[in-house]
Amino acid sequence: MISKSNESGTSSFLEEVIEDTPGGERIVHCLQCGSCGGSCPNGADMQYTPRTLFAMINANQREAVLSANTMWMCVSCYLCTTRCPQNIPITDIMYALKRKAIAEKLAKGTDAPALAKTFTDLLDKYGRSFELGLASRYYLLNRPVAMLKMGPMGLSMFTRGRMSLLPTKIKNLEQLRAIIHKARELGDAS
Amino acid sequence: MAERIGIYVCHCGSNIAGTVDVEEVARWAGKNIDDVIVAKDYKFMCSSLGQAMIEEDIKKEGLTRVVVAACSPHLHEKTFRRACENAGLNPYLFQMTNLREHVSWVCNDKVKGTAKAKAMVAASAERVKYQQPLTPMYVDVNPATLVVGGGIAGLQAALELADAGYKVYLVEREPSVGGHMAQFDKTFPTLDCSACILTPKMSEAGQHENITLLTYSELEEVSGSVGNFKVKIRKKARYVDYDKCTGCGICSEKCPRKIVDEGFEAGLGTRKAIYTPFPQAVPRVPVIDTENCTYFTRGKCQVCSKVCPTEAIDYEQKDEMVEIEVGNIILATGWKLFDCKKIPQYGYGRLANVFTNMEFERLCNAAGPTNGKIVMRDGKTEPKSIAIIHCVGSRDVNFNEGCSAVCCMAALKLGHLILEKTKAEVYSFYIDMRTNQKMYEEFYQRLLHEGMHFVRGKVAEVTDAARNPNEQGKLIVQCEDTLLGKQRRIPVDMVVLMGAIEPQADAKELGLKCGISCSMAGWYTERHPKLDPVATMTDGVFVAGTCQGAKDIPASVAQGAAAAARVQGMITKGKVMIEPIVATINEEACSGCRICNNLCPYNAIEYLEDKGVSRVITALCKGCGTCVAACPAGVISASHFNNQQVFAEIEGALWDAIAECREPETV
Amino acid sequence: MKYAYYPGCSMECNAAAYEVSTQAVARVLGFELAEIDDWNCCGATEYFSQDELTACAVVARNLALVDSRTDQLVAPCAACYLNLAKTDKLMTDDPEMGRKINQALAAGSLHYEGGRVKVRHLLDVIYHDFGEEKIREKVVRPLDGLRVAPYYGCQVVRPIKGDDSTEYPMQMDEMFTWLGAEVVDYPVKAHCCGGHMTQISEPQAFELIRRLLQSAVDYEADMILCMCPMCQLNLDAYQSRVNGFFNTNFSMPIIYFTQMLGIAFGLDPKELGFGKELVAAEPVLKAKLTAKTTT
Amino acid sequence: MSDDTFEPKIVGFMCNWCSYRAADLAGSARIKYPPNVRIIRLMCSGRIDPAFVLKALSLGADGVMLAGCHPGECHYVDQNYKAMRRYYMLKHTLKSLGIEPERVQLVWASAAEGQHLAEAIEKLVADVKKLGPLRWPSNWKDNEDRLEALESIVKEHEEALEVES
Ligand SMILES: Cc1cc2nc3c(=O)[nH]c(=O)nc-3n(C[C@H](O)[C@H](O)[C@H](O)COP(=O)(O)OP(=O)(O)OC[C@H]3O[C@@H](n4cnc5c(N)ncnc54)[C@H](O)[C@@H]3O)c2cc1C
Ligand SMILES: Cc1cc2nc3c(=O)[nH]c(=O)nc-3n(C[C@H](O)[C@H](O)[C@H](O)COP(=O)(O)OP(=O)(O)OC[C@H]3O[C@@H](n4cnc5c(N)ncnc54)[C@H](O)[C@@H]3O)c2cc1C
Ligand code: SF4
Ligand code: SF4
Ligand code: SF4
Ligand code: SF4
Ligand code: SF4
Ligand code: SF4
Ligand code: SF4
Ligand code: SF4
Repeated sequence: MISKSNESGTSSFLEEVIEDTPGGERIVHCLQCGSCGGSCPNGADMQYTPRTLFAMINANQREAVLSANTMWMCVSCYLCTTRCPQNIPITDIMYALKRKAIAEKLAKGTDAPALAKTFTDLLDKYGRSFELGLASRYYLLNRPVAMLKMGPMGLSMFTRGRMSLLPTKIKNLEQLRAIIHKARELGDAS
Repeated sequence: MAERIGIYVCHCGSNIAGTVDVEEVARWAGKNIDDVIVAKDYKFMCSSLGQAMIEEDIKKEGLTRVVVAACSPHLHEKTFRRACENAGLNPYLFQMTNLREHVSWVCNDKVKGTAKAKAMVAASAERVKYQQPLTPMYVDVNPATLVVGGGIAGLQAALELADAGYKVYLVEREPSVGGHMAQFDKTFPTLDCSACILTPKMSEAGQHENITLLTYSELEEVSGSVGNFKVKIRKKARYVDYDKCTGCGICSEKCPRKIVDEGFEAGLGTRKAIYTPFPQAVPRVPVIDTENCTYFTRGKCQVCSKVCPTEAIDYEQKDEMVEIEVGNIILATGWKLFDCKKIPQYGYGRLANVFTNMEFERLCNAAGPTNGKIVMRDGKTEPKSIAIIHCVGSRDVNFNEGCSAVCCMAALKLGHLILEKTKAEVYSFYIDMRTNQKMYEEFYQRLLHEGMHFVRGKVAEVTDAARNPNEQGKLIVQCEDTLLGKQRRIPVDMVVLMGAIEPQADAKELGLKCGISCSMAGWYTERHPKLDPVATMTDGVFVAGTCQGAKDIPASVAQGAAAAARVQGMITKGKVMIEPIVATINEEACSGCRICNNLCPYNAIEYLEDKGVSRVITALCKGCGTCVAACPAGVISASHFNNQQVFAEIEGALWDAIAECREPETV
Repeated sequence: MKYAYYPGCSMECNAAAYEVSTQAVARVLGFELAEIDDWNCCGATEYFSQDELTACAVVARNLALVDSRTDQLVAPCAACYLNLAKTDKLMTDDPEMGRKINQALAAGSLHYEGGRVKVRHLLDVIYHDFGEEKIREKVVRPLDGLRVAPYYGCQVVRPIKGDDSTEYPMQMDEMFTWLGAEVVDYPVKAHCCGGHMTQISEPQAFELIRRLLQSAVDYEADMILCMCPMCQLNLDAYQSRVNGFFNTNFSMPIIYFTQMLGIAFGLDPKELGFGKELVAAEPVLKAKLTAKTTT
Repeated sequence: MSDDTFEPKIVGFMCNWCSYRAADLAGSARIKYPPNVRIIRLMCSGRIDPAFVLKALSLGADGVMLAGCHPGECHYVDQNYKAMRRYYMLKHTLKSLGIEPERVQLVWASAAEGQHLAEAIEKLVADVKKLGPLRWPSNWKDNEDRLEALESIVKEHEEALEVES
């Protein structure tokens, strides 16, 4: 159903998405069957279902796509992907759209990018994730009210020894950082 | 004496001329290839004017060899051979170059395309010089025909031929003919009663003086070729004497062993261990299912033999091999249903009230297990709502990429039957509504009018996991209604899966026995998808009905009739030409090493003990050429593909490489 | 038998019960899990939503650190398993990507050849490498009478297809019938637990959690067995919040499958990390598994 | 000749029933592939004499494609197995002659596999492009004798091979 159309005349968004997703070229085979949106555990809360998003990508509606909540509602359950009758890597396309939305600062009305950022910052710092640190820093920075609600649960976790106060660090942090640094550099170059 | 070659390069409108400079190719060939007397290009070589041009040149210019550079020899080799023959030139002195399928259609670059075309024309021209006049063999066509598969397509083909006065053997592997159509209650779009229109054909086939019915039988082996096939058929033991049995049915009635009928009744009904699949079966002679018969499994019972009034039961019966000779074969082996368990999220086999389309056909059938009452799996509750799911296993690259062509209509038919027989709400979940034959769209309109609900969206899952009280105890169909762009959950009592129409599991194997191939999807490949839909690449083998691709009953019947017409054409003509392409051994030079002897797949090579040499039995040889390539003494020669011809062809194909090598590097 | 082992961050603390029970079960079955020296976090899903190349490089560091004498890497966490397996697959299937990742690794003097290590989830290892006979052999306390609901989640069964169904996986189901338990065949066993939604948008996450708990209750399960720290956390730690949000009263213990394997093998609940779950399993175990010990 | 202008000349031997029809299908489906392969039709891949391959190479071909029906689907029962064995033997011969065996490739393509055949052609052309021109021998006339000698080597191998079965 999707054919390459390019209303604005600039480089097509469809081509970009294909470029950014392994196996993304399958997207042009979408039947608009809705199996993806029907399968999605959060489908009911998506502004646009995945298939609608694909039609919008095809229509080159770049900004509308990247500011949609769809990919932030995606929990990576892969149900849509394994059920898609056209083998379209839907979940991976969601990841590609997330990256694009973050890079272009179009992610709206979601804390997900902030969470992701907090998480990766911690990882870069310690080499391990740190749940208490993650929870507190993320909530303090982004959702102070929710932090209060988290309280009792955090406490029960803590009393059962399931939350540590101190982060674990890996030994060779230098090495990890060098790798991360190089990867970012390579990523920026391309 | 040098040969006089004529070369004809075809434009095929713009098909070839678009990517190959045909005029240049003709000009070049005329100038550069030795012995070329005429080299022309022409718009459409296969047109009558094109053929006339060749014929005229043969006569006027005294051509002794002809090359036509046009399309695939599989399309028009015969056409041009005939033209040569008309002008008095032996047809085997003609060679065809495939510029269309192998050059212009696969290449974008006119310069490179033209270069490739030149090399291929050169190859043909070099080869044609060494071709030898051959005399095709003509063989008589045996007027008897084998039809494999007794569904509606096979029945139609068999009856057409039999009515025209020719002998037909109809082989069916089930105990009765009828195929899938026998399982339906009504047929779309007119809603005729399936049995009413099918049964007369079945009994006619059963009684026709020209038809030998071989039911409960399978094709074992096919040998020979067009005009004269020899076919071995295995008649599976029925354990009932075909001639003695009167079809009274007492044996089945009295048989104490009852089992679930997974075949005809699609698992919804039962049958006995000795049974005919359904009351109108043709023939009426029952078979014993030895896997379930108590006598065969435990050595006790024999009730059937005691009650049979004609002593027709024969527990000692063995499979029987029948050998028949026929001139042509029609394959009409139909389709099989997709295994709906392969899509677990639809719950078939796990959730009791999920049915397949074929199960549902039996539920609707007045002669079916519920006498046509639509009830849930418990056998009594009438459903209040039913969901019909389209495209189950079709249009899905994980299963069958193609569309099954009939299930949209079948879904509408089932919807109509439900609305007619019950008070249930009916939902159809479709991706696209495909109703594109005569009166089909009208039927869709009728269902819209009758109040069937349509939801556009491929169902994601069928579940019994209720999320709220009104879903409790129901099957919930979850999908995206793509016209609303919203996820929906619709609770229903029953779900019908429109499973895909798939090729038979043994289609490939059977095709191989008859020398024909299948498409990637598994359907038999026709000679030409538009212009020769029932013939195949193997002369004398035809296909009809759904074994060639998913289709409805009208199209299956039309193909059955078309295949019969093609066979009648062969029979009326009386003779067919056999390509004179065979191997011969130069006995003088044969060392008698016997390497070739075991190599031939047709045992066409015999060893003459007295002379100590080998010899090809021409009648058996099919000309594959394997022995030719294997003979260490190089004394076997394949007519029309001998070493000299192939070497010349290689040389021609590489004319430019040879030219480059000849020139010293320094130039 | 010896496997390279990638525990993942959660196992250190939040999922300590999974860690101790995994090690205990390994001892009984007789295999060794040799932890990768100085492994780092797999990046969860978060890294992949930001920068694919860096995410892969971070994961690939772990692959590169796998002892060159082993080619089997076991991960008990579903998310870690997926990230490791996905990275390995990407590096195998897409040489260009593999080259770039190795360029990054080279900055830390490391190298990894796509496909060198076979990344496996713990369930796959126990199910395939030991199998019915060996597991039955070790059972001393059959789980008769206990109704367990195996929960597989998404990341192990779907993205990288193994030999189990992506819709109705059966391997844990089978394993628990070997142990004598009554396995509940409930329809949502491979549906989503909410993943990181709990931290992004609670209403959605709570609804996903509720669906799983409700289905297990509808099918009268005594407990849900899981194979991923994230799933356990969502279903267990958030259960009381879900109850508050929907006004429900779920009280469903969420236990790692290794913990129950340990019980069937006759180990002491204490050795298996019982007691760390927020919804206590003890009452259920007491009620259902009355000292029926066979040897 | 520099690498990017080098257009290898390749001869393709295809059986009448499957691979030649696959090539026809690639055409009817308008699948594009490099125009380097010049196709010669034989009745069966079993007809492919290793001498054909050597002849083609000795005349200046840079590569050769052999194509037939899939094993188990030969129109002539199982002659393609013989083609396969000859192919493996031929590869040894080529190696001993110092010719890269990748220049000669065997593919199975059913009549329905136009796409598959086109891909195989693409691969062969790319592989041969990487290897560069063969130019064996640049002065072809003087080598007629050598060719004959080669043919006899092949025959010997072959004899040993055919006897086995
Ligand atoms: C649910 C459903 C409802 C449908 N309803 C309609 C309808 O209302 N109207 C309509 O026009 N079409 C309908 N169709 C389509 C219809 O079923 C087909 O068009 C029709 O059955 C094709 O007939 P056939 O003879 O080609 O094949 P089949 O009916 O499949 O017959 C093939 C026969 O060959 C036999 N056979 C197979 N292999 C061998 C072998 N190796 N040796 C010997 N015998 C063999 C089989 O046993 C069978 O008897 C429906 C299809 C479905 C799935
Ligand atoms: C835009 C378009 C594109 C199409 N493309 C394709 C395609 O790509 N592939 C495909 O398979 N199908 C295609 N079709 C369908 C295809 O055109 C028909 O299937 C096909 O033409 C039918 O052939 P016919 O012989 O039945 O009828 P026609 O082609 O209509 O031939 C009927 C002939 O009968 C003659 N005739 C009519 N009345 C009389 C009379 N009273 N006395 C004597 N002679 C008479 C007419 O002059 C005519 O020559 C296309 C159709 C359309 C509209
Ligand atoms: S499931 Fe696949 S084909 Fe269907 S609408 Fe979604 S992306 Fe398109
Ligand atoms: S992978 Fe994401 S988009 Fe796809 S079904 Fe799961 S949550 Fe929805
Ligand atoms: S001969 Fe073949 S190529 Fe020429 S016009 Fe006819 S169909 Fe076209
Ligand atoms: S009882 Fe005898 S005659 Fe009657 S149907 Fe059975 S076998 Fe035939
Ligand atoms: S022997 Fe008995 S069980 Fe078997 S078919 Fe006859 S009556 Fe039925
Ligand atoms: S006919 Fe309709 S239901 Fe059947 S496969 Fe085609 S579109 Fe789907
Ligand atoms: S292989 Fe050749 S030489 Fe040997 S027996 Fe056969 S024909 Fe004679
Ligand atoms: S050409 Fe083929 S069929 Fe004929 S004799 Fe030789 S091996 Fe047998």
